[in-house]
Amino acid sequence: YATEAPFETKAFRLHNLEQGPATNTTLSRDDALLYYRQMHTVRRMETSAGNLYKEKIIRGFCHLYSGQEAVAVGIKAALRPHDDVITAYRAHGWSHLMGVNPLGVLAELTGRQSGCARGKGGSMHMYTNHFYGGNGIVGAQVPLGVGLALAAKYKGTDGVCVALYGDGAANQGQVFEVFNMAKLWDIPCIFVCENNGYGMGTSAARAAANTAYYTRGDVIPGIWIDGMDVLAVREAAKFAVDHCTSGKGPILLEAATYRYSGHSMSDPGTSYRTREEIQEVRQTRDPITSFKEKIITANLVSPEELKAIDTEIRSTVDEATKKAKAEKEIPLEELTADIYSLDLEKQIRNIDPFNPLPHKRIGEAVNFK
Amino acid sequence: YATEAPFETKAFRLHNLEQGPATNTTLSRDDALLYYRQMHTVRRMETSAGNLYKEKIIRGFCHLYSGQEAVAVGIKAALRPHDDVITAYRAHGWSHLMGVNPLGVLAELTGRQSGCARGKGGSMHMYTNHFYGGNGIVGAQVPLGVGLALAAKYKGTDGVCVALYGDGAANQGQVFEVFNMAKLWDIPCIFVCENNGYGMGTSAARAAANTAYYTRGDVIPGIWIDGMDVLAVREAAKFAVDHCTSGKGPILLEAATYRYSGHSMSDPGTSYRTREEIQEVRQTRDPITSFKEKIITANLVSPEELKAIDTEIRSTVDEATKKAKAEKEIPLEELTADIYSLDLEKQIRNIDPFNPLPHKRIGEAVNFK
Amino acid sequence: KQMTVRDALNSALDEEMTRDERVFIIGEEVAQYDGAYKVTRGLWKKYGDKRVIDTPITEMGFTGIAVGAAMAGLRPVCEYMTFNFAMQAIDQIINSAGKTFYMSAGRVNVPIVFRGPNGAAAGVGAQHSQCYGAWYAHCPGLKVISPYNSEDCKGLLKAAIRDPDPVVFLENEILYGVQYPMSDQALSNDFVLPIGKAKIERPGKHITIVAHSRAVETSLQAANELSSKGIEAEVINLRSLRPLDINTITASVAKTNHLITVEQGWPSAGIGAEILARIMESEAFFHLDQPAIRLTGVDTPMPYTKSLEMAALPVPKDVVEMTKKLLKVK
Amino acid sequence: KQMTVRDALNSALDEEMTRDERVFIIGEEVAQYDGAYKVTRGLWKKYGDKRVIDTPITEMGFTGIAVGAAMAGLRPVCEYMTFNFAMQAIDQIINSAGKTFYMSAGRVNVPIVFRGPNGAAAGVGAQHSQCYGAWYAHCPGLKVISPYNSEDCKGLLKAAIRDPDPVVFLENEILYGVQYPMSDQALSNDFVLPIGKAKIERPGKHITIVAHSRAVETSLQAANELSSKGIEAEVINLRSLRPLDINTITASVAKTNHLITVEQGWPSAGIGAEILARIMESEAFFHLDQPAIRLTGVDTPMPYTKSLEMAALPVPKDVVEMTKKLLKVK
Ligand SMILES: Cc1ncc(C[n+]2csc(CCOP(=O)(O)OP(=O)(O)O)c2C)c(N)n1
Ligand SMILES: Cc1ncc(C[n+]2csc(CCOP(=O)(O)OP(=O)(O)O)c2C)c(N)n1
Ligand SMILES: [Mg+2]
Ligand SMILES: [Mg+2]
Repeated sequence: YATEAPFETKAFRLHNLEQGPATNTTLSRDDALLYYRQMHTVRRMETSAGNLYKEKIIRGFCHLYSGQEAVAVGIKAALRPHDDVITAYRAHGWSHLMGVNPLGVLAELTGRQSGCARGKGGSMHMYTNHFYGGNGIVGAQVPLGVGLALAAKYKGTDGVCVALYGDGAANQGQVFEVFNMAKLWDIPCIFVCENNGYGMGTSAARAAANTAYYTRGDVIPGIWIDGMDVLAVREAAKFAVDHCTSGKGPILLEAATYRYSGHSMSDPGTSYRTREEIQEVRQTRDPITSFKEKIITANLVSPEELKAIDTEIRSTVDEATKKAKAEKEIPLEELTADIYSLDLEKQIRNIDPFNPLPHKRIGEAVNFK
Repeated sequence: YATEAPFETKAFRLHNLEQGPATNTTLSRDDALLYYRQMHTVRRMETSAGNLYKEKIIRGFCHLYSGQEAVAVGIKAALRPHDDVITAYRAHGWSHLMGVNPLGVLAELTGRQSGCARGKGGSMHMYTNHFYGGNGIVGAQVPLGVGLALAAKYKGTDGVCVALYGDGAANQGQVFEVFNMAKLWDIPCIFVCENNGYGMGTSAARAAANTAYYTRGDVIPGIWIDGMDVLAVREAAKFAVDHCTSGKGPILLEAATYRYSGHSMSDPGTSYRTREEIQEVRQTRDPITSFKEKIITANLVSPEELKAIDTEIRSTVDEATKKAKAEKEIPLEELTADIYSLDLEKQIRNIDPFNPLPHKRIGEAVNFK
Repeated sequence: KQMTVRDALNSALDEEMTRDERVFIIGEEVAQYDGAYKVTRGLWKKYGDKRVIDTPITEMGFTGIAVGAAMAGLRPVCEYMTFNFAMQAIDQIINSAGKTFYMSAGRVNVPIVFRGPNGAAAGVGAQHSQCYGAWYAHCPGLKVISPYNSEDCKGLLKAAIRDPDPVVFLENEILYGVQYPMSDQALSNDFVLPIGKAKIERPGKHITIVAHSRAVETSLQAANELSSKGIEAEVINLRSLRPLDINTITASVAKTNHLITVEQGWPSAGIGAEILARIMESEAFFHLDQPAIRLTGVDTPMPYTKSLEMAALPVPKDVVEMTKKLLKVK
Repeated sequence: KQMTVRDALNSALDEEMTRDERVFIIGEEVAQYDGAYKVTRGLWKKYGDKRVIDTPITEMGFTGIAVGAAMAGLRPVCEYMTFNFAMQAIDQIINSAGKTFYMSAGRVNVPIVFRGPNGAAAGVGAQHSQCYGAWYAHCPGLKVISPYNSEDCKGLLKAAIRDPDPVVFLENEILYGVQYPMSDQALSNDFVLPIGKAKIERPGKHITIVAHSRAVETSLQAANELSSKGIEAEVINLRSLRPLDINTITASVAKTNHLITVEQGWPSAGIGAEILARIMESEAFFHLDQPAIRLTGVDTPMPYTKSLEMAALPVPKDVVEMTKKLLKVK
């Protein structure tokens, strides 16, 4: 095996930047294996989630990340342990990358007690250290992300926050409001627009007068990235972290990507786009397949090795899935647990006034240390 | 007298436009007199309003337009009778220009029955045909304005809507949301950012990362205007009306202007800017003084004539002021009038449950014809 | 004839759009996608881009646009994918739509309908399960409707569209797919129900149960069960939350001398609270043999966990037991 | 010692900022302008740009930023120029601040205070006069404070800042300039009042009058007048709307057997409604000699017209007369 190999990424498009990330990069064998493993795990988990939904074990919403793995994995590769991440409801992959094991993700999806939010949050609301969800309200996570970044600056760490949002969310007013404040105050926030072409059933072009999302931060520098190439994403993310930590304020990355599944599991996802379109992306631009080919060709890894990883991941995820299906839900008394960190009433009103429920504290805060 | 005269305006700055309004224009004697009269009336009314506030006859807020008259008068000069206007709380001048006589404005300010909203609306809430207020919530009028313009298009009139907002309001997310929709759907809306340098006590530069407001519509064409020159404003507004009516969608005008008074009457307006700054604008760029000089120099009018107009306006406004002070408020029974256009309860709950008040219908709708 | 709530809403929209050129629909995915919950199915095909408008995900912006269009005399029906998202736009709903008629002393009408699913669905978590009935009912200037079945939905949505004032129309996602009988009258183009009037869904003499939206279903189920035990509950479907038809409630209480309210929303300053307060302030109070009682959602955000979610909302058993308690039967 | 409400709030902020580096203030005009109503006077000079942050007029954006900073462990105090403008941000207050702790099963705390003037001021018209007490009190996950005088403001704002949960702190503009006595204790750095506990402002035995914010003043004035007629009213200052200290109310009612609630907000699904409902559902009900009665703002948007505005809100006379009616005295 080679211990490392050079790669060339697609050209970046720049906005308000003299110079962008380098298009040539080096990938180590370790990183190749890591990214492959991460992307594959996310894909596998989502496949499993999709099945659980069809089996009606996952309820409500279930937004799969399949097709977009390179974005999360590429960004994660550029982050330091003290950097924060926040995203929207398409959060399963990120939750895992930030530290939740497959059981923690899948059991959250099935609403069981090993879920990272004990099954109380559900598909859109997962959390772990330095990962603040998971948000069901389109756009809401972006101001929150700027707040996380502000806190990093306030505390004097050199941490950044990555705030991810979709092409649909990119039209939300609150996003523009915080673009402005982040720039005005030089907040170390990396805005990442994951442009997967659609906000639910609405194509980018039907929702936005300007679909060059990397330019929509106005005076904020922006970079367009081939979001199907984990290395391009990594390079841009590294560049963005440097940008922020050198005190230049926020930066905006647009990652061109694609979602294979419908918007949520209840959306067949084929009324507003053709099956051919999906097929075409899968065949020509799939982030995992293309990465796999690249690293094999570069002799960083062998097909056998990857197959072994595949098998291992499959068994881990299958195991987790089984557990996430079989496990119990938290006990009923947790209905009134953790409404407040410091409950002042002791008793929470029940459906009728005569049988109040005791308030319990259970979770351990990740943000009070 | 000359019947008309040529004038040169300051250069416009253009955004996303090949060609802007012409910088040379012709002003007729009639229009000269009209604009002078309008600007002067607005100024006079505001002076009177300021005094009424100091006498504690006007309560609550009172946002004076003095210094910004050329913006409203210049735009109004370009509008057709079927065009709509909506603005924020700095609405006294616009209310008058759109058809409310000085008594209607001043009595609204004093909360008396001849007020254009019978004294129920107050300083920020005046309405008349094709004029939709008056809004106390920063930014809210901008989406409403796009809705008014959408309605014009829907009904197939060639009407436009002028939606005015301040430099402070320009940072509101909802403004960006409707920029996008207006452009996407080619809505005939003329966005006008009245940049008077401050949103309350915050200078433009402390509130906005990009203070070139005419560029902030992104793909929407924009024009920067010297907002102290009524003719520049008129030319740009005419250009904007043409732009909209020719089906090119929205356009954004930034009028650089200045407010002489504090933000509202309770703000001395001197803690965040110097008295010298105010003095300097008054002396060198006052929209009325500069216009007066121009039209006298061009021999369109004589000083005597203008003095006669001044006297006439003063007496009209003084008269109106006197009436607005002396008049009665509407009777108490109108507390529960016009809550609904079609009241379904007949009785409105009073402070206690035992003495309900009858609901009355009094106002005649301006928008149901 | 049976009809789903979804189809009832759809036909109300369709009929009113045919009847009045000024009526148009605006919201996310309402046109080409046929509505996130398919309430607007077929309308874009039938009426085209002008009258069924897909928006970007910009609730504050498109609500303001809709309100502005109403001020200009159009009759927008502004759809929210759920009312949770209308929180982003609630300033425009309250301050621009709800107060303008009053502030203008009756000069600027705002004839608009804000509609979409409200309250808890199933398994959608805390941010997607809130009931906004009490919030909107709090605010004068608005009319607020919370319909239950297909007839309600058709007759009241048509009434809302024709009404010259801003109307908040709170649907329920779970009921969209449920079929209810439609009378011949209800199938006609002219079927309009009066806003502000409650309906006695089931007459009874022992206790009055007042509910709105899906809680009416809960109450009716409970009433059936009670009936088998010889207790005849009178179930009142509020239909409107503002105005609140207190007369129908007091008349019923005068007869039954017992009152329970049932709602899925949170208790504190909720609809049940308002009803109990009005009863206490009225003559009806003296007809009560027992204090009236609220059954509400538990005072907590909604958990995703299935068993907890089920425990968070009133079920027929809660109504049955409270009734027995009040009537002192075993 | 006398102190204005404004100064009490200011000293609470000042002391807590000194005590805890994580506390910072964010909002419009809070820094260089010293606050639109001067509540933050001097703090920017003292603590600088880092800890007193002027924002653009972007309520939704800066609220989200503040909530995010709280999630990261800071202690933001997020000021709204008035709570009317917080409607633009209410999604962030409810969905991001109020629900995250629960959704994360207790893993992500949101220690934040949302504060600013709430309810009617004087002559500011319909859009600037709304009371949001009932709305926020409706929502679990939040704590809601509606203080009355200087001691309340100091002790409760300090408690709110120290509290690990999101707290909505509803001030009253008219009271900012009013002086109230401050005890020695209240002047100290350690003075913290318990959230969720009401205060008996004036003991009495004939009737219980429950109020919050400026309505406490109205009630106290009424109580004085009643006293001259031999009627001793017990006036309860709620202080907190969530949790609501029902025990203090019921204990009082057990003694006085009569209850009136007084609030400036709208009646429908308001705070008074919640209190009446809770009373009806509790033992206290059986202590009532007469049904309890709400006094509220009139059910209409607020007019600018001075005489109408005055008629839209409860005054002492309303309280006096209702008391006399309930107690059946002339
Ligand atoms: C404020 C708000 N409006 C509407 C919705 C419903 N909704 C959920 S996801 C979504 C589409 C978002 O699209 P995009 O931002 O492109 O993200 P993607 O789903 O493609 O990842 C919509 C409309 C919501 N959750 N919140
Ligand atoms: C949503 C909202 N936030 C805050 C306010 C308080 N406020 C009223 S006017 C104003 C300043 C607006 O400045 P700008 O838009 O520049 O208009 P100008 O007053 O200069 O005409 C502020 C902060 C408000 N009315 N609405
Ligand atoms: Mg998308
Ligand atoms: Mg300004």
